[in-house]
Amino acid sequence: SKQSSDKAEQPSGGSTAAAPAAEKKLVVGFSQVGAESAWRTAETKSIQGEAAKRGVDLKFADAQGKQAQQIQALTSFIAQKVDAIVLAPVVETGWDAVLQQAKDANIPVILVDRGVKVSDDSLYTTLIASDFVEEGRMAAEWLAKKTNAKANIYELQGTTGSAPAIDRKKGFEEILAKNPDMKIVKSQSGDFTRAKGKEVMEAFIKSDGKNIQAVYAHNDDMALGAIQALEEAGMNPGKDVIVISVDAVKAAFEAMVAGKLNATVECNPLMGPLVFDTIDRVRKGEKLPKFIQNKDQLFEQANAAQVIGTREY
Amino acid sequence: MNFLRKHITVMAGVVAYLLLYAIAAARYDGFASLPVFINFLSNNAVLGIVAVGMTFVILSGGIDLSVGAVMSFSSVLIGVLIMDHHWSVFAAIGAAVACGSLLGAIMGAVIHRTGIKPFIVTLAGMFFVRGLAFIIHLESIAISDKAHTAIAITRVGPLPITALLLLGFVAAGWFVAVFTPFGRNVYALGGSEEASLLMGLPVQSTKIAVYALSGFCASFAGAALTFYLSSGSHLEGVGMELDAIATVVIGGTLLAGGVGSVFGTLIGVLMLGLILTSITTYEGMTSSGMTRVAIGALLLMFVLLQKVLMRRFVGVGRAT
Amino acid sequence: MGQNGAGKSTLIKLLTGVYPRDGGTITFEGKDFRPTSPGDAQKKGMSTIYQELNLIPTLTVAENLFLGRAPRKWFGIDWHAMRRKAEEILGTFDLKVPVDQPLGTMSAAVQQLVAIARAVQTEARLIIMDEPTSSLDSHETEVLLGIIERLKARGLGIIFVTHFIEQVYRVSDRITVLRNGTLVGTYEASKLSRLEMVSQMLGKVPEEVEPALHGSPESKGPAVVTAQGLGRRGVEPFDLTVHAGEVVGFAGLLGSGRTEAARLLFGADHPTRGTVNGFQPKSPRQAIDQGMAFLPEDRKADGIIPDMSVRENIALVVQRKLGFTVSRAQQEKIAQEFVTKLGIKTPSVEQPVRLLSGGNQQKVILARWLAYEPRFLILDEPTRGIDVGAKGEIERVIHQLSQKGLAVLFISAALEEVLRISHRIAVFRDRKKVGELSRTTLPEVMKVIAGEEPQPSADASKSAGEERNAS
Amino acid sequence: MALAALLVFNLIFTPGFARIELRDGRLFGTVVDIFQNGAPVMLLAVGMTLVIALGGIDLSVGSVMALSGAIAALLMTEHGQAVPTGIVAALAVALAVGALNGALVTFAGIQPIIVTLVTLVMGRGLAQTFTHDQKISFEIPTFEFIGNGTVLGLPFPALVVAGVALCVGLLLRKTSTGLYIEAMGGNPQAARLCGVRVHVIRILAFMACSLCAGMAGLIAAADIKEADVANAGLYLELDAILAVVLGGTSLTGGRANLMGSLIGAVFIQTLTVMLQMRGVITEHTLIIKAIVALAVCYMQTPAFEKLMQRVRPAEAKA
Ligand SMILES: Nc1ncnc2c1ncn2[C@@H]1O[C@H](COP(=O)(O)OP(=O)(O)OP(=O)(O)O)[C@@H](O)[C@H]1O
Ligand SMILES: Nc1ncnc2c1ncn2[C@@H]1O[C@H](COP(=O)(O)OP(=O)(O)OP(=O)(O)O)[C@@H](O)[C@H]1O
Ligand SMILES: [Mg+2]
Ligand SMILES: [Mg+2]
Repeated sequence: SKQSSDKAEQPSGGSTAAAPAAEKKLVVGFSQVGAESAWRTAETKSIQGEAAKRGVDLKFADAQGKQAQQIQALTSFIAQKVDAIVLAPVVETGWDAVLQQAKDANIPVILVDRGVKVSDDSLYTTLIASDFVEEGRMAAEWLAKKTNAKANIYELQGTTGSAPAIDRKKGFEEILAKNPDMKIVKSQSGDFTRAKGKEVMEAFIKSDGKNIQAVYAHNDDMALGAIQALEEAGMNPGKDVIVISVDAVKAAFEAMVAGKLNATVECNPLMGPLVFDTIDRVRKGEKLPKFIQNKDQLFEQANAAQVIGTREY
Repeated sequence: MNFLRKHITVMAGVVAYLLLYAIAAARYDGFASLPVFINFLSNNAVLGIVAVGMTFVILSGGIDLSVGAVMSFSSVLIGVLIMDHHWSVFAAIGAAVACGSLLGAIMGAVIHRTGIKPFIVTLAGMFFVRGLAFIIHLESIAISDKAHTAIAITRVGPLPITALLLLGFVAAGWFVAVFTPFGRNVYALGGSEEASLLMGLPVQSTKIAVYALSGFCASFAGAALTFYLSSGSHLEGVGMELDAIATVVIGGTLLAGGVGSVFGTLIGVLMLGLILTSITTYEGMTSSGMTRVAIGALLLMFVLLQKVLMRRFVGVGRAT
Repeated sequence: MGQNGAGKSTLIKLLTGVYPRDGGTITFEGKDFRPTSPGDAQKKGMSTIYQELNLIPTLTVAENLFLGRAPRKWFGIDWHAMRRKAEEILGTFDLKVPVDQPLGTMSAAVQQLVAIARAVQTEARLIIMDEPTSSLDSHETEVLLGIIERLKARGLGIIFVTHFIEQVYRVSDRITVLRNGTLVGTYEASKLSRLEMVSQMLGKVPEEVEPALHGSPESKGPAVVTAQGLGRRGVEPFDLTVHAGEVVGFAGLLGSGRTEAARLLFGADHPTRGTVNGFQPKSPRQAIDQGMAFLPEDRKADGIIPDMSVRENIALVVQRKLGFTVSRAQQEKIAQEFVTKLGIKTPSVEQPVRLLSGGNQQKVILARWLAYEPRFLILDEPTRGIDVGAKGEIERVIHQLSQKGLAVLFISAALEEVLRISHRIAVFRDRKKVGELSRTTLPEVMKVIAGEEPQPSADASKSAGEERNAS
Repeated sequence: MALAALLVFNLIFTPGFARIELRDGRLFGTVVDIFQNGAPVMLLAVGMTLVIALGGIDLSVGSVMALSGAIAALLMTEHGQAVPTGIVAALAVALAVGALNGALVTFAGIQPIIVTLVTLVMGRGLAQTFTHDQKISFEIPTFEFIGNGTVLGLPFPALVVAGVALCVGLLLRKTSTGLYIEAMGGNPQAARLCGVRVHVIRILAFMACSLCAGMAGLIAAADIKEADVANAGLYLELDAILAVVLGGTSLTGGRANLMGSLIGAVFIQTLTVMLQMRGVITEHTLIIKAIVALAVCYMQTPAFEKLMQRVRPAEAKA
């Protein structure tokens, strides 16, 4: 961008290079949703850690789950003339005006982990994210294979109306539509929390008992709660009841190693390196695709033990 | 002096606000500029408009927990009407505001007819309206409509449309509170419902009207939200009721009813804006936890400062 | 007329649509009258001053006068005109108060006058007044009675409820007596003798009301309360000593500072200077620990706990003596004892106090303090809203207790009453204690109150009093 | 009565609702779940009853829950402290927050809703700061007992609730402090003139409420073997207030109906579980909750009584 073009930045190829102290530091504004889950905190930590490593001056703003506060943060980043903005949007809609301001000020905006719906996609530079629908599909496909496409499934949804909840359900149901013997018997919101996941699972157990063959949770926290509920009811999660979830946080690996969780689809929060690499590419004037997929993969009990050591979150 | 005495809470609020503003301006570069100040207005316009309605409810001795839900509901409804049913912007807003006012009026009528506490009725209202909003449309909905966008980017002088709406609501609210019989009846109702009844004031209609007014403001805030975000959103209203109540009370309105002012509420809005902006964006806190602690601490500082100023200037009265 | 709890206020509330009625008809101006609400009754020409002050304490005096019918300009309420008119109207009551101050900051008397002014200036054909004079002093009462006579002359009907027999005979043409919720009869005032009326009210021939009780106590006890230089903004520092077994009265005009002085003694307000018994009073709690008790002037705001039962209201203070654990049986016993002793009219001691009639609420608060057996009792307008029978009863109780060594401070707007009960009278004028008188007469007190003749300074008169008592 | 109606409905229409069996020496069944999962809200409701009876309100309870859970978990995991130490420290911090609430209301004269809103924001913030925004999981059987254990087959949390409710009930009905609390709620001016130590009592009430919240926080954390600072107790203040008001305690203060508050809390939990068991979708859950809550409150009003009086004679004739 123009205000810093006279002071050329050291092109940093990877995570090793740091900007020389004499140069003007790169200033990046990062607007985060909040700290509602372990996954989210890991994402924040990753970006903050990477910034520190590279000597980037990171302005962090926690929106506490409110879009209005994110917009407020963005307008003030723009007013402070940062070099780039990283935005993890609370919701998909409603970004036109403020992104237009950023564009007018010539500040590149990198979206992370969730897209936005805008009338003109030149308003943001690129999106680095996982595909929630794909995660749902992966979970369902794995479950189909595991159960020979025959299962009574109980679903623990994320927060009602939230994008991951809607998309992970959507992707999952897409695959189910092709497998008539797999059906979701009951589906309730567990608000993405362990406590609610446990409570809802307890209710399922009391009403349907032995009928429960598989549990699909929209995140690991709820799955862990459900596992606890199953155990307390004297059932055997991981064996009598197949449990699969999304996120792949460390605790999920522990549960897999213990044989209680069957599989988890990764939704990788460690975006730091990729984000700053992308910013560097932008500043070098590279043309970027609109979507950079953050690679997701599915982990099951078999490979859990190997991976667990490398998990930081 | 007499003027100062009469409006002591608001004046103390203004002084405390100016003090904190001065501190922030000294601390952060570029804080003391018109655009930043205008941002306070436009960024908090939605909350502010809701709070104006809430001011009347609290003045009347009631409370309305449904405002956040009504606000979200209205924004989603506007989105659905414009995007899925191709209504014109004004028709959509009109319909949403009519629905919001009606919901408010129903809650008011239930409160009056059954004698159930406003807290419960409006809490139930909150659940109900939120459920309703999900039923209309599960996800938040983006609005891309020429006329809508045209309004959204309208500016009058330096003021964006949302800021303008906020100022308009505050001015209108102030006028209604001070110069109309309805406004005075609201104060009387909050001062003593029993006495209002014995004095022959229209208690029933005032009560219903107060909640309808709150619904009106909340649903209009929903419209303002669509201008601000170009979308109808389920999430923005969550927890807003407490913010709105806090705004009103910080502005010097007594939760017990009968005492307070709409202008005070504007101070409350500006104050919250100042705190949030300075902490979440200028201070550059690195942890969410510290951000919350700082917000709380600043809020407390403001309220304490307000109290100290009041004691300084008037001394404490007979009442404890 | 009728005793406390006879049903006067209830009847009025039925008349004006506050309560729904079970049966019967009301004919007003020859037509069937069925008000749906007090507002409706007002619109139909029946204006009422209810017994418990029913105004909005948080609004200004002017607004309370004009609420619902404020003067308007093209854009809305005309505040200037309202203020001006308010001052004008209150002027006819000889009342000079800042009309843009909240009503709640005014004394009970001012509030009462505002309520009257509000009712009188409507276009009503019938005005109902439930004990309007109970908190007025003689001058204010005089003004009000004058206004009633003027209204009468204009052809308005007036229903006037009071416990003051003099006043009834001053203004009434006919007198209706109620007893125990039933009608005893309606009589031409000129044909009903006072004694007859009182016996109709009580249902029996009354015992002789005791003659003047004043005079120095037979044996003067030690000083129970000694205040020195006690004062705060709005009350000039004053000295006061009350001895065991002595009744000291406070006399003065409306707003002369009697209530404020009493509150300082009790620690209800923090004095900025001076001491009571060597301490600077900090809280009522401290005062109570020293054996003081205080019956406040405004029973609704400072006295009753409306939702609590009669038992709990009475037990509230004495519980300190009964200990940390509550025994319901013990509370009940005490409450029952005072219900009988003071003749509190209530279906049971478990009745919420707010459902009692005004006078009976007052007795409950008195019972609360008597149960505590204090050494020093401050009574601020204790007889407000209490019927003749009960008034005599209360006076007798005070007299008895003082003979047993209780020190009493007695405040009342009715001078005769102060004179009858007190051994010594402290006079207040313009928020200042201006003198102390013993064995005095009505005209003498009036003179000091009015400040008509140069009187000795407070200190001088006090020491004079001391000497006389010592001899 | 409403609770009874709801129970009858469940017995008939929700399969497995009333089944209680003994497994591994503990009772097992939906009703047990209700008491176990409802324990935190019940505790909050007990504490809240005190504060509301006094004419106040405490919005900070949810944050205090998060804070106490976090502190106990931190001490027991990262600092290797013994379980009792962790519990005592967590409760002490809860008490401190309550004292702060009470002191600010009393001495600074700030309205309770504002004071506790501030502690609501700050309390969770502090918890997040202490834990560096992380969830803290643990495997400490003695501590988990608080959330999961059973005594004679009964869930331990329910016993805690019973114990606390008994204490508070005795306080309210059998001690002078209870009398003073209600007096203060009914008419603070008059209470002061009667020598009630309004300051002390107000502070104590806020402390008691926070203590209850602290206990609720420990139970909630122990139950899921994790201190979840971001979500523990979130929005639970509204549930607690709802329980209290459903139970018949007026928000304007003056009267405490402790039993009612408990029933209110059980009622809320029963309704939630019922909707979960029946698999009602969330959108509808909200609406059903709204209507049921209103209906229950309506049944308690005089207006409803009058209606019933009109209906009954008609029935008798028929
Ligand atoms: N419907 C009713 N049934 C039974 N008792 C009632 C009813 N309505 C009122 N009362 C009782 O009748 C009594 C009459 O009270 P009211 O206030 O009318 O007395 P009052 O004559 O105005 O007395 P005071 O001189 O003390 O003001 C009260 O004790 C009240 O509780
Ligand atoms: N006529 C008046 N003019 C102005 N202010 C008044 C008047 N009467 C009362 N007040 C106000 O009412 C307040 C109460 O005074 P206070 O209660 O000490 O008087 P009091 O001698 O007890 O009289 P009373 O109880 O008969 O009203 C004072 O602060 C005063 O400002
Ligand atoms: Mg009466
Ligand atoms: Mg007085």
